[in-house]
Amino acid sequence: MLNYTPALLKETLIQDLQIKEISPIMKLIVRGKKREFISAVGKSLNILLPTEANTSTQSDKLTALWLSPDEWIIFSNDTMNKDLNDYETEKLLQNNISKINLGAVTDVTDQFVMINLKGNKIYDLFQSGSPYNFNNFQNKKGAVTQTILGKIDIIVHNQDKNTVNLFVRRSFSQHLFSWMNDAASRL
Amino acid sequence: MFLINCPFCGEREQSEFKAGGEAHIIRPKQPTELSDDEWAEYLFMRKNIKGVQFERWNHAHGCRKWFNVVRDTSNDEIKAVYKMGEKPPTI
Amino acid sequence: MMKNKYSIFSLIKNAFSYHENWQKAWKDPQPKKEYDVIIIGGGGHGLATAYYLAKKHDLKNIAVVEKGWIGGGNTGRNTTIIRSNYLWDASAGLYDHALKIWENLSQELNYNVMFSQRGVMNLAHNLQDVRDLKRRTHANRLNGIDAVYLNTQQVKEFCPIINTSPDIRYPVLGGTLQRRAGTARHDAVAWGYARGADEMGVDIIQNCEVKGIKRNNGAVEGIETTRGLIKTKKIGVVAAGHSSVIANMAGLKLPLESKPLQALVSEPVKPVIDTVVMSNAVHAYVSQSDKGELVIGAGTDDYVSYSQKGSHEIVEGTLNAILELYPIFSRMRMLRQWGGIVDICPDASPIVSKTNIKGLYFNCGWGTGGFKATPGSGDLFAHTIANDEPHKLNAAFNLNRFISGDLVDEHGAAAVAH
Amino acid sequence: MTKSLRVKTGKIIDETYRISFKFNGKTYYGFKGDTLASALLANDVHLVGRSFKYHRPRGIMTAGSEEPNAIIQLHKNSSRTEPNVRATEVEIYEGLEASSQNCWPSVEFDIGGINNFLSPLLPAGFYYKTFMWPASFWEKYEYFIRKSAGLGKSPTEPDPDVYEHKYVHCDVLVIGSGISGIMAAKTAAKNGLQTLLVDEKPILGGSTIYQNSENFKINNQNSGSWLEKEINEIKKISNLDIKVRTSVAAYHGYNFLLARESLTDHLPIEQRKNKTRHKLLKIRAKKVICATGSIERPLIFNNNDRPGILLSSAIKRYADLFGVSCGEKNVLLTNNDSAYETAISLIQKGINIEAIIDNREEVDSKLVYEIEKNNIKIYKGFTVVDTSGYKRINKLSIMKLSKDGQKVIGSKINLPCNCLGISGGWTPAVHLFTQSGGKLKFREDDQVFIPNTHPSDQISIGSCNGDLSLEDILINVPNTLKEFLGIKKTEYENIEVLSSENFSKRNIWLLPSDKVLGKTKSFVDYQNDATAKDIKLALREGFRSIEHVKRYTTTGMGTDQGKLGNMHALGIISETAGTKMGEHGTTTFRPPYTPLTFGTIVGRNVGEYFDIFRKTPIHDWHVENKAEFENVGQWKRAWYYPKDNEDMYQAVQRESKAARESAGILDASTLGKIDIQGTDASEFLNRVYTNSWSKLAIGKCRYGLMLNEDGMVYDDGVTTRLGENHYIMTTTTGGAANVLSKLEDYLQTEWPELDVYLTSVTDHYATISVCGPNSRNIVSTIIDDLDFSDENFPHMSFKNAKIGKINCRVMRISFTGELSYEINIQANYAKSVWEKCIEAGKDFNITPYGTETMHLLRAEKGFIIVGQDTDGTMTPIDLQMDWIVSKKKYDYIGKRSLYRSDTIREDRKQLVGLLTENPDDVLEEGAQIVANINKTPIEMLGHVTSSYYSPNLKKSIALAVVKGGKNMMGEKLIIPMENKSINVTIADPIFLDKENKKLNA
Repeated sequence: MLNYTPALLKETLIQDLQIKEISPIMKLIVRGKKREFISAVGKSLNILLPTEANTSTQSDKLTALWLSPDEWIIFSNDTMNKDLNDYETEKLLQNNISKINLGAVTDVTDQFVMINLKGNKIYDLFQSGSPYNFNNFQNKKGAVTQTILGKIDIIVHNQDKNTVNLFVRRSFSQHLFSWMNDAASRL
Repeated sequence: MFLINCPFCGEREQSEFKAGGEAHIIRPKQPTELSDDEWAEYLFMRKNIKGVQFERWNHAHGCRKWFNVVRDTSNDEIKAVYKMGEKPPTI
Repeated sequence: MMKNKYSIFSLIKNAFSYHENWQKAWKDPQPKKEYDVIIIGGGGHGLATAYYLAKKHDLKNIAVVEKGWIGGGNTGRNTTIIRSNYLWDASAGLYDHALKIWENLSQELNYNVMFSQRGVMNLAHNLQDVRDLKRRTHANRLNGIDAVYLNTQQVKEFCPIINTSPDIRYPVLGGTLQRRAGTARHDAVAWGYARGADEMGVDIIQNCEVKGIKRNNGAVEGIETTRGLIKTKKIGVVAAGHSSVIANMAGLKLPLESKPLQALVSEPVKPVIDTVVMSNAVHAYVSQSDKGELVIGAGTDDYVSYSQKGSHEIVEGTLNAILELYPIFSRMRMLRQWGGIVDICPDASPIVSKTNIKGLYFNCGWGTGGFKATPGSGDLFAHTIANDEPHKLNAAFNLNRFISGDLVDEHGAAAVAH
Repeated sequence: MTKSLRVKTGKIIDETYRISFKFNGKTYYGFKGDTLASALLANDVHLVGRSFKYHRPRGIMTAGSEEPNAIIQLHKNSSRTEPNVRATEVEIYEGLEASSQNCWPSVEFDIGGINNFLSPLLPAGFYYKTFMWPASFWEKYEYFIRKSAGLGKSPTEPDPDVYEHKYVHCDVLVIGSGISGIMAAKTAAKNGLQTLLVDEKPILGGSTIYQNSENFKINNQNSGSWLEKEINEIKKISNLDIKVRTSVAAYHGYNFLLARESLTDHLPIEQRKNKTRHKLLKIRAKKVICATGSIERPLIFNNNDRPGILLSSAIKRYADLFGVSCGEKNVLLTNNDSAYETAISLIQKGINIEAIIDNREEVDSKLVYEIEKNNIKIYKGFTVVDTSGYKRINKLSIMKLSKDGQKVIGSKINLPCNCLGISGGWTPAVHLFTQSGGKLKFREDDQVFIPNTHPSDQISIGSCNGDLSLEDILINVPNTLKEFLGIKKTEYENIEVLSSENFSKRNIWLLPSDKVLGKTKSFVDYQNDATAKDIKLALREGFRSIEHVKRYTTTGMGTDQGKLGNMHALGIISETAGTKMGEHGTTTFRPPYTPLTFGTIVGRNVGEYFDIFRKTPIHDWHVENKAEFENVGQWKRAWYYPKDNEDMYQAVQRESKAARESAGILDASTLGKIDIQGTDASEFLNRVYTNSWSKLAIGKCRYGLMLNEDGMVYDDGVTTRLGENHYIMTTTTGGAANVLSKLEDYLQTEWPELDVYLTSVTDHYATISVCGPNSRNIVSTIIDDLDFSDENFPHMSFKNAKIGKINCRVMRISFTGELSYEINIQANYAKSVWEKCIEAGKDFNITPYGTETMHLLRAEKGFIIVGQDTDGTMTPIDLQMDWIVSKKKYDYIGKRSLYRSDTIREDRKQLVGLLTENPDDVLEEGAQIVANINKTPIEMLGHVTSSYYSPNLKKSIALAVVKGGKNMMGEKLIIPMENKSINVTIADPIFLDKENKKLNA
């Protein structure tokens, strides 16, 4: 039996801004250009991939974020079992997408760390290190953007008012976490 | 710092992008058929225009897509953006 | 003998007449119909070229045409670092030739260019830096260039204000020092060469923009300018960031991209750093001018631009690195920030070469490091124009290398590009 | 006890709140609201500093950021001390300590003052003309020149304060809170636009807010109180963000601006703890409204720089706002009406005025009449020809101006005076406008440059746009706003305005004197001591362009960037050169508008946040086990693991032996990993690598070499075929990001027809490499049900496997030449797998090793490291890796470049092995290689790229690149070091197990 070590060993609450990693969350990158691709994904997972830029869609089990015209990240709404890393969703898509060459499916569960931020100062925090204009984003539930925060690439998902999911590559996550805490401490 | 209107993600800060130099320099389909001079032309020689230049940019910290930008290099004013493979606008 | 020789005695003499009898440092002539050689570009390199053409090659009918005012381009915008500790033999030969001329230039020109041999230090921040700097130092030593490798302790001793703590993000692992290297007063170089050239009869024509290159079956005939047509059989182009613009007039393409390079100075303070320190890995170049300003070179942006403006990020990134290495400068203030246009070759080495058009010569591609080469570049380019053949010291810097593949890859070899 | 010049209460002074501070060691008192300048003046302190070149005594000249003279050293403490601070901008706080600069031993008695007497020898550019003899002596002269230059002193300790950045996106940015700015901000905000209003001063209202005169009325209230009401209203508007003490430093293209918000500089030190000192606002505004006002012009006459000589508007501001009188014997010198406004304020405050000297002959102006009513002597058509008083003005001489204003006539009149206010009219503050790329036009009638054309979406309003009268402002601003904001009406329609000044002005750039110019010192740039005669000298010597004159005379190069003097310099140039003003253009105003501390610009990107710090999932284990780390790009990689105070050499020798003799383990997680899928994946690899991929069987691994189009080696790594259309590529650690973006570039732009998708999985998989004769025994114990036999699992192949219930991939590949397995496991399980390997390896003395040992082991085997053994000038042929270069393939990245006349040369530098004559001599990496040290110049054949003492071969080994080395096997060469020469022999770069017995063991 292997021990499971998430990227961030602690969660923090600073100036009523809560910063915590949620894991394990299954994450897949799906790529495809063909018309049938989107419908095939839809059929297999009954979630319609968002085709409008900077948006997301959601089913009871999954959330899909638009990353580019031929790239999406799909992640599980709930945490998975730490002791297993075969994911049903991935298998389904491999059979219905990869195997018949409709597109590509790649497991990135540990490539990205999902950090959940809660509180009314989230965007003040972002403003201290991101060039992105969050003015409309923050009032738009489900909005998605890829940008830079503290010099690090991030994907941000407006989950709900004062709640966002932030995705960052694992090797950057501890640095970003420390940076966010430092920034939060001065909001 | 410019604002660049990514044809896929919309208007973003320049810092999210990477410049890719002069556009429409197509890699020769049959390099081995070329003389050293012709190959050097593709490899190194550039118009390096002062004025309206067609160039490549990549939304490196966003959708990672390459696209074309029409920019006046004498004052950095961006006149148009268009996707790879699209016909260049007439400026 | 200069008609208007400068010295402490001439100063005293003129003091009695309230300095009302000083003569023009250079005239302001109307362009003639024809010249033997026309130099396009009145920066340091162009003026030096004209000076040496007149002085060493006994050509007298020479003009320098400048679209603005002399020395107003990169000559007057750079951070004035002068060194010759380059990796490749060809580069070392070229830059050390220049350095040798620098060492006596004030006397040669009778104009104080304030060449200050305060030493230039290059820092290493990772193991590959260390390998590269050692490699360069060994090569320099065998090429007769005074460069030594310093360990961290020695770096600290030579420049005590550098933060050499092992705990910083990119600790200083060592460095190289060239003691003969240093800085000079940039404007003085342009003005000194202009005065010297003028003295020998060179016409320095300002506010004269070149609009076209007249050619006839593969040879140049003259230039179209905002002040009319000027005939000539030989044209030396020394237009730095605008080289491609001139080349396009002659139907040539060059392996160049013109990019914004920024620099800045702090407010003046009493002497705090008495050498030049360069760090490629974290990108920070700093020295202190005689006026007391910290002179800081930032990097280039990665896009072509002639706007003489760069992005703020570049400046921010540079000051970032400055504070990493010199935390004591945090409360120093940026007084002035500006941009220049640098013409960069794929191999970060210059072009001092003939072209396939008879009588058309180019001196360009100096990128971010041209100032240091000014006297040598002028001397060798003059030789190339006068003899229609390169001097052995600039033979390697021909245009043909981009075809044959015989590049002089200075940044590939991780040598400092500045 | 110095006498107090505090008069009737100033507008922003809280007299109930007394503050003590020190200047040049002496304690003084001021009130809350005072600036250091106002407090010093109130204490009758006028001598504040010394000038740059002549060390002349200087005092306070202005009341704002344009101050050239009163710049001081703030704070004593070596980490907080700050040079060149403007006394006019410092708000005093309890315990403030400041001192004069550029003077020794003291500002009262300064040795440097001797320069003033040497000044005949120090004209503009004197240093270009001398210090040349003897040659080589410049350093010695320079030493003294540098010491006497430089104004203040740099701190000597790190900065205790914290700085931050903030990105701000707004609809409208209004710069300046004078009457125009307030009107603009209110209008924009009331029309639903997200608006930001900034002002560099601590209070809103510009110069109108303390306007309290019957001569300036809006809707029958005096303009000051009218504006006050407006300000109280806008403070209530929710979508209007107001920031005071916020100075816009730079206005870049695309309406990107930088502003410094100063948060703690006005607080006592103890109250600054854990607070951010400055915030750098990075503002991106849809629309920008410049309401930056105007700066009063000085007048240029002989000895116009003495302490006690101030701008007339500054005297008014000190009186009205701070309740400070700048002197008892006040004289005003003017060429326009503004000085009379000052006079009226002084009269209101009961401050004595000796006389007003007006360059103008005739003026029909209400203000002038009012002054005459007060029986104050006005000398019309006169000017000041000289002043005296060394440390403070005590007397001035005036004479009548000739009709043409070019000379003075009649007899000299002397007037007592210890404070002279000068007013040369107003210069619109267009600095930010021009920074943004705006072009100016010259307005003849009052000789000002005003905004003309501009690129981004902006307007200039109020006096920075040339609307200098209250009337113009109230009529023009509303109309401009309507058009700019696209709105129907503003609150300021048909408003009633009374504004009494007369705008006649007699502009004389250089006022004449009875002395010849050569004997005068008429300062144009006060801080740098550039005088009118310096400018004329520059012109005489052939410097024609304003930029030349500026550089030759240093006019406008001081810390005030010529905010006061630049116009006069231009004026004097065109007068002397006989050209029209405006033809010369102006000098370019460069950012920042006012100097910005480095700390502010850098924000929090210092210390641990200077750069990103990437960690592998096993990082903590390395730390716990005392690893030393190496920076590789942004990664921290375990370098070696010293045991009980081993040095690096000892540790590496131990680690290397263990790896070869039994087992070693390496964290290779930093290698780049790219997941490649699509029906054209094989074709894609054929195009990017030099070797062929079509025939690679599923489940097999292959090493690949990637070139750039110039034919030089760019990256390398092992790629594994996971399925028909599925590969995983590994790249070098440093190259990972660049390789991916380069490949994406080719896919998107050159080969869009290929059905290929690339996805980075670098962080998803950790890579644990176990190598050595016992590696199989170890790996097989933690991975159950996998057949490790050579038949089933040969070298260069891969298997899917499970550790416990967790899926992973195992590659049998080797970078050390030993039997070796790489486990690719999902990152969050990696630490556990690593620990299991260590556990399982106990009996085999499994030894963790770092990058240094990895480098040594691969060197023994002759494997290259891209970036160490290559430097961007090596082709695969140069590396003697012809075997990996496909002759059959039609094309791949860089192929064509390999056939250029130079790249096919036989005598290029080629990779070889080197053995030293003395096996204990370890060569220095980077050392140069020669054949003959006796002939000069010594020809360098190449250099040592990698070098180690091999514990396994018991000798020193090295890799090197040598000209024609390929055909020099066995030849003897020399490594010339500083102190000795080392003899070496060219050898095969593969030093160990050439037959790969170990790999296939």
